[in-house]
Amino acid sequence: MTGILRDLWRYHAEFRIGAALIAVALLLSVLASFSPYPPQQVYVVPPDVPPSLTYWFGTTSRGQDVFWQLTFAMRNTLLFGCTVALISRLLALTIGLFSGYKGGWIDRSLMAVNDTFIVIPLLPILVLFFFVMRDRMSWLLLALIMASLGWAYDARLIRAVAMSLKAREFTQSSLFSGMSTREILVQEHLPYVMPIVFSTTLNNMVWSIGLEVTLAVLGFTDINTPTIGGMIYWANQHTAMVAGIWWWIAFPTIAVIMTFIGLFLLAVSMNDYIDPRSRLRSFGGAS
Amino acid sequence: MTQAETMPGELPDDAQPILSVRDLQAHFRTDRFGVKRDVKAVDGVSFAVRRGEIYGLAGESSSGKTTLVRTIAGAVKPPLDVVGGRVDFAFLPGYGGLRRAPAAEVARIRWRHLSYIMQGSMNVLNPVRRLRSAFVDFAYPHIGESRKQFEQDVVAHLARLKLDPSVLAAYPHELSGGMRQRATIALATICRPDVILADEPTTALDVVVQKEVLAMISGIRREIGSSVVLVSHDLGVHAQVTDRLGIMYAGRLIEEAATVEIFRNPLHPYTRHLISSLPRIGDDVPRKGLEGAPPNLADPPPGCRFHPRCPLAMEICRHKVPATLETAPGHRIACFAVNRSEAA
Amino acid sequence: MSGYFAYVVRRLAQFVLVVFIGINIAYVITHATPIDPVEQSISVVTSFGNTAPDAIEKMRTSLRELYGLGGSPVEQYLAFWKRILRADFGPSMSAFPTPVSTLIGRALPWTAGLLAVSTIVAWGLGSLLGGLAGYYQESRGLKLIGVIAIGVHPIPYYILALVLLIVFGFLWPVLPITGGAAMNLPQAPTFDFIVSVMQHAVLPALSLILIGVGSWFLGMRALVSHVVTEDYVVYAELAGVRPWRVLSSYVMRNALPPQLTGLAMSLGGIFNGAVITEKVFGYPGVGSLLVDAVYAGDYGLVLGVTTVSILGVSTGVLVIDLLYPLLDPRVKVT
Amino acid sequence: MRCIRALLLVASALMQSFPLATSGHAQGALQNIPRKELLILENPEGTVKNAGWFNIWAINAGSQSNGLQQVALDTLWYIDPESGLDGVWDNSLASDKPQYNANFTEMTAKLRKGIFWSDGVEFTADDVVATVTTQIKHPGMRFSAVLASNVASVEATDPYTVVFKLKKPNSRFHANFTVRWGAVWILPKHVFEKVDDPVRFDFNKPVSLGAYVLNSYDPDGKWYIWQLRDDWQRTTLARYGKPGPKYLAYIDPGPPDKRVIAQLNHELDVIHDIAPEGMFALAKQSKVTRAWFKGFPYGHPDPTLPAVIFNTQNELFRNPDVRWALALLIDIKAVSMAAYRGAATISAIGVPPTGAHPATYHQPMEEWLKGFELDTGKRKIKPYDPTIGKQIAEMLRPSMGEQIPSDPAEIARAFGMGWWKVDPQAAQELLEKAGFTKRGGAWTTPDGKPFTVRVMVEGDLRPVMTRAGTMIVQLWKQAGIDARIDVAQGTLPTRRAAGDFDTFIGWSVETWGGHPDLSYFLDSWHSQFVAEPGKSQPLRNWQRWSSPALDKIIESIRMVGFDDPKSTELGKDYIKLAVKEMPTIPLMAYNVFTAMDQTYWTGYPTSENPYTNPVPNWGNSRYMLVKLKPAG
Repeated sequence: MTGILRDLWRYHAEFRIGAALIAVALLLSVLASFSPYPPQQVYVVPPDVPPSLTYWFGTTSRGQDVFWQLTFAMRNTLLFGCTVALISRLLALTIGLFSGYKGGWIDRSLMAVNDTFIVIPLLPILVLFFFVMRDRMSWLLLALIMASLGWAYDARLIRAVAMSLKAREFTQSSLFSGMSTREILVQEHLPYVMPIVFSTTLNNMVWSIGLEVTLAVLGFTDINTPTIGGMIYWANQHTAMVAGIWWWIAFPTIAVIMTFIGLFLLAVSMNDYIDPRSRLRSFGGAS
Repeated sequence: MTQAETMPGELPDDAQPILSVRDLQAHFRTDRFGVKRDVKAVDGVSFAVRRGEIYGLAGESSSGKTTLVRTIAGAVKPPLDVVGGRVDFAFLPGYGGLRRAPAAEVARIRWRHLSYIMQGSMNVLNPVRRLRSAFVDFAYPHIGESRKQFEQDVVAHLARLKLDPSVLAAYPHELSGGMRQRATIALATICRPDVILADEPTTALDVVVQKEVLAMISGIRREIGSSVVLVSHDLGVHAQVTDRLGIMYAGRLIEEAATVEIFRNPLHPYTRHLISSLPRIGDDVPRKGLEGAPPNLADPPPGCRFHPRCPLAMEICRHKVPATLETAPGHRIACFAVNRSEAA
Repeated sequence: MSGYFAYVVRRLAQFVLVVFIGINIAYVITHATPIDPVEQSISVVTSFGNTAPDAIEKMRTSLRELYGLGGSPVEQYLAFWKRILRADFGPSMSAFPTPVSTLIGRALPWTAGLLAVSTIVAWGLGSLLGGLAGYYQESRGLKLIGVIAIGVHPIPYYILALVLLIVFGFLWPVLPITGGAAMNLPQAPTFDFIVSVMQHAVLPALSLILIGVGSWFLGMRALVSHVVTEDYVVYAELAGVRPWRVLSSYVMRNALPPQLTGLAMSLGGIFNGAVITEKVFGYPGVGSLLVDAVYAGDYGLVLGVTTVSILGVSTGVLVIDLLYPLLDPRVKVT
Repeated sequence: MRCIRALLLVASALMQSFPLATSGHAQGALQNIPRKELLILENPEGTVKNAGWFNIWAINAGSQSNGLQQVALDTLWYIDPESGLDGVWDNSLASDKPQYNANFTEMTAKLRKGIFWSDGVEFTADDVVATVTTQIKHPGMRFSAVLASNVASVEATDPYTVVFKLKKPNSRFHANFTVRWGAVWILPKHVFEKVDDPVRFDFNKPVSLGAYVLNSYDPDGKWYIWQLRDDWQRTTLARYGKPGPKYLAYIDPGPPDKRVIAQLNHELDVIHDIAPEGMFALAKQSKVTRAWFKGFPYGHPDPTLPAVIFNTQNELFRNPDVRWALALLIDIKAVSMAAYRGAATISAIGVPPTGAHPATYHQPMEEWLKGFELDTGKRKIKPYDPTIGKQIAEMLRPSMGEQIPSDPAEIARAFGMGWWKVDPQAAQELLEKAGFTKRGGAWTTPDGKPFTVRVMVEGDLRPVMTRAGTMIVQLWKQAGIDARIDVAQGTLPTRRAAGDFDTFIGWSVETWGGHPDLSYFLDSWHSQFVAEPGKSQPLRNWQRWSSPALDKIIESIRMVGFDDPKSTELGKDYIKLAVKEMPTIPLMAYNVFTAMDQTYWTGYPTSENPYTNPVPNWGNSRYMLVKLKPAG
């Protein structure tokens, strides 16, 4: 594994850039533990100071240091995105594989549920959840809710692959050799769908973090936990954009974009490495 | 290394060949994650195909047969790269290969003069379109006539090949493997090309269908007068249809002769092994297997590439490459054990 | 074709099932709202002292009656379905007595117009450019577009919209930044009105397309770069089939079905998008209607909007699913 | 790459076919209406979802601040939150002040002659009678409850006299027909008598009693345009001259950022409210933008008093000592900074520091406040610090410079006078007195649970209150209380009425502003209106505070006339009681950052010329229209 990473690092520019970007994002979130200020306290530094040597990313109108706020925001947002991705992946995998493998009425009813989740508009549901949960609506809970709403899209993709796998010979031979459904799915089919799982993870994170920002902008999240959306929420509350406090919005935005580009490049380069077809294509040699 | 070889074009009884290949070298070159590899898939191959003949190419898998036909067909894309040599067609003189010819010239001769039946008929047809559209896309631009006329030609061509015109309305996945292969051959021959490159056209077909397909190829040669380069790992196939046969091993042509001659009098130890391992009725002596495996072409053994497995290997085989010499009229061979004079 | 017919019937049955489950879930969730529409209405009757509790109570009772909130939960549920089947969502409670359907009918054309058009344009443009980029992998222009797409598509939509707003509304004020059409223009199919609607749609549509194009572009590019290595593409190229034909009929055509599935799936997100687009650009539509209704506890209206959304999206998915076997003949319709 | 080039060509052709505007005028230009004759105001209700509904007498069905109540409706009297055009009190449809009988069971209103509805029908006493009877008859109408619980009968003794017989004595009954923000608006009898069900009648197009009529409106609820009546002279506003703008547009300009942009582009003359930072940005970037104060703190203080409102039915907050302790932990300077960046007018007592109130209440009570003593259980302290207003001014002076006044009277007017000292020691003593204990830096309640206080805020809808609440939570947390913010968003009205909160930032004190009478809010604080826990609380006394002493004060006020000086004295008694009991912790005036663009119009009300409230959703702001003059 380390060998692969080393090779990727040495010979794959996209991987290098991606890894560097992710490293910066991770570093930022790790730095949160060293913040001199508690994340929720306001007026700990002079407000509205532009980026300078003392305050690298400037300070907010709430008297918070943008840099240190950003470290918390990155940590929470990444954790949020990963949690949603992880849980929804588990759901999508289980349901997709099972539905695709079993077929018949199990498949049809599972897919009916699945399609229902696809067509139901999420926003009113999330907002109503917010109203019911009130201040118990922590980011973790939000992550759980979003995960349980965000698996349908990918479950369908996985189901499609599982259906094609089912038709293959090795499934039949496994079946005849007396493997249980669970064993067949986990041992035989899972490896084939993992690439899809990886590639959908990124999209899922983009989706969940984007939706978190949307909810935050509308004020339907826990505004005290700093997240990227939370920072934008507070910046909005202080009309930072027209007040000229651009650094309050610019740095969180750059951080998000950086993270996503990093993830994307990593996914692309890993995919290149795993997928023999794309490997062949990028072989050098002028013809 | 190869200067001493005789060129097939110089054969006295031969007319100008329709296709001649000289010292062709095609390598898979990779430079990825620090690992530079240079797989010499085709390494100095020369042969010629006469008008109207069926020329067979045989050898184990990964002996370079497919790469050779691909290179001749001009299907050269990275990582495959032509390192040296020429490919000359009678209808495309002076360029030394499709990749050196102007695009307009190539477009002119493709399908009209040179057509290609790719390996694996399962995947060569566009899965989301009906076969008719393949005929239109591939051949219509080459035939200067009305669309209606063209349709009639296609139907007539199919009828000649004993194919029902209804296949035109079918999607590839709706046809059986044999039908699909025959349709592919029909597609490749609709323009009555001078040369047909057919790569493993019978592989993965059952014996009955195989026979039909081979009969079809012979029929086409007879009716249209095309030359055919037929690649197959199955010597039985060659025995049935080819006129002459080249044996390839590890990227090189090691023996070439009339098919009958090869079967009757194989000279190269590898060819002999191939022939002797063919099953014969009433023969229940266990076949003697060949030791070892085909060499890694990224790092081939020096000298004769067959020497690590060769029962007749001599010292010279380990560092010198044997030239391809004509030992008998029309029988060329690259082996020190056979061409003793060279080894001396 | 009889196989296809059976497929259509089964797909229709599934459509009905999905819509039924969806509306039921929406019903349960909207009725779980902790906001009391009557209380919300009463709170709007501000500024008057001396209101005795008994008078307020009287008002509460009469509003409860007016809004049709009487009866047991089962009765309400049955009444709801009776009305739904007659395509009647009842009166809005936060805009009583205006029927929910009137409110939705007024807002929906804006949302459908803006979001459907920009989603489809983004999809088409993204797929086309992505297809070209996957096919002509050496093209610098397309590589550049790829880099931009990678950079743009993860930007949170809200921020992108805000930046567009500031650039084109303030720094270089060439475009209207709010509303669906100019003020004081009658909503009639006049030239002025249409031009004004187009002008007002540029920024919102641009923001949606910019965000959308990126991911479709990347998706299509990845698909195409796999398709181009398929034998049938190589073979067609070898056969001298003209490049444009190879690109359109072989490459794009084979990458299209998965991309189309993606479109069907993404339709569901349209209504989420509507809310934020309408907020940022002050564009009329069902998004703000929805948020308003949620605030007001007007679950009749929430349910109405949700139902329309479920129906719209399911229909979109259904249409695409029915088209799919026609586009990809390999799909077994049995 | 030919195909790419072709594509680009197609794309650019497409772009050109979009009729892109070429000048800034395209942004907000109105068709057929000269900008010079048009005043554009923000409708703070935003987008009106039921745009074609003008029947304001049906509950909540349409918009009110779309110009309807400001320029198309009228009622008997107006009291100005500031000083008014001709005194605070204005007889609008009435020709005189209300006349009560001796025991306040009967009120007579004399009406003006020569006032006409926009359809040419004369306004008479019958309209007033119809307003009352129609609404009593239909309990689903807006003012039904209040009229039904007060009015026994109403009759027009002649076309210009209305006599109300009341169910019980009420010296403030006229308040219902007196505009503060709004009031019981008079409905046109000749229209409504033809309507079967007035609850389901949309009143479109509205027949106007004000100086303007509806010109056009957006069916999507983004804009309303009103036009000056040809016969504007037959309306009550004509007493003050001809209104300046011929056209008024009430629009939804979108979120705060866009309001600022719109005004910088001169496409929005009056912004209702923005965040303080937006106001500062406008003041900095636009020479022509004017706010209530010429410089800092800009905003207009509404006669409304944001406070920390306790749910006094909650066991924890029943004890005044606990409420006082929490008050003494608040650093009002920090709250003022967090909420308003210092641009707040603070108040230590339960009356907003605005309009006539500083002179009536704040200044006379200063001495009493200075002497006020609080028993912490261990000692007596004097918690009042009269210099806090000055301290805020000094704190801001380094960054704001010239803008900060130096005259003490000016400072008091802009920033308020004194507030309570931060006194953690006293707070600790008070909490201990109430049986709370501090263990390891965290407070626990008498029954041993962690002392948790949730502070409910409205969130996005009231940004400034949310910011204040967040600061207060932080201050309480630092003192070892488990304080949490609770963002209620749209659920706030429901939860507020249900008593479903610990504390919230909001107001239960609203006054006339220009008039010293406090009954406007105070009457509803009578314990007779306090609902049982779990039941819905009628308006205003959100703290659900019942006090026999307060009941006595309220009952006395009910028996004194509206303008009687005794009522002011009773008001002071209320203030003293509220200071001792601290049922809510008063914070500051609700400063509204109304920004006025002087590119097209001048003569807006300001602190130098405080003839009315500039906020575009108050009924009173109609007086602004007659003072506006075209600029240049």
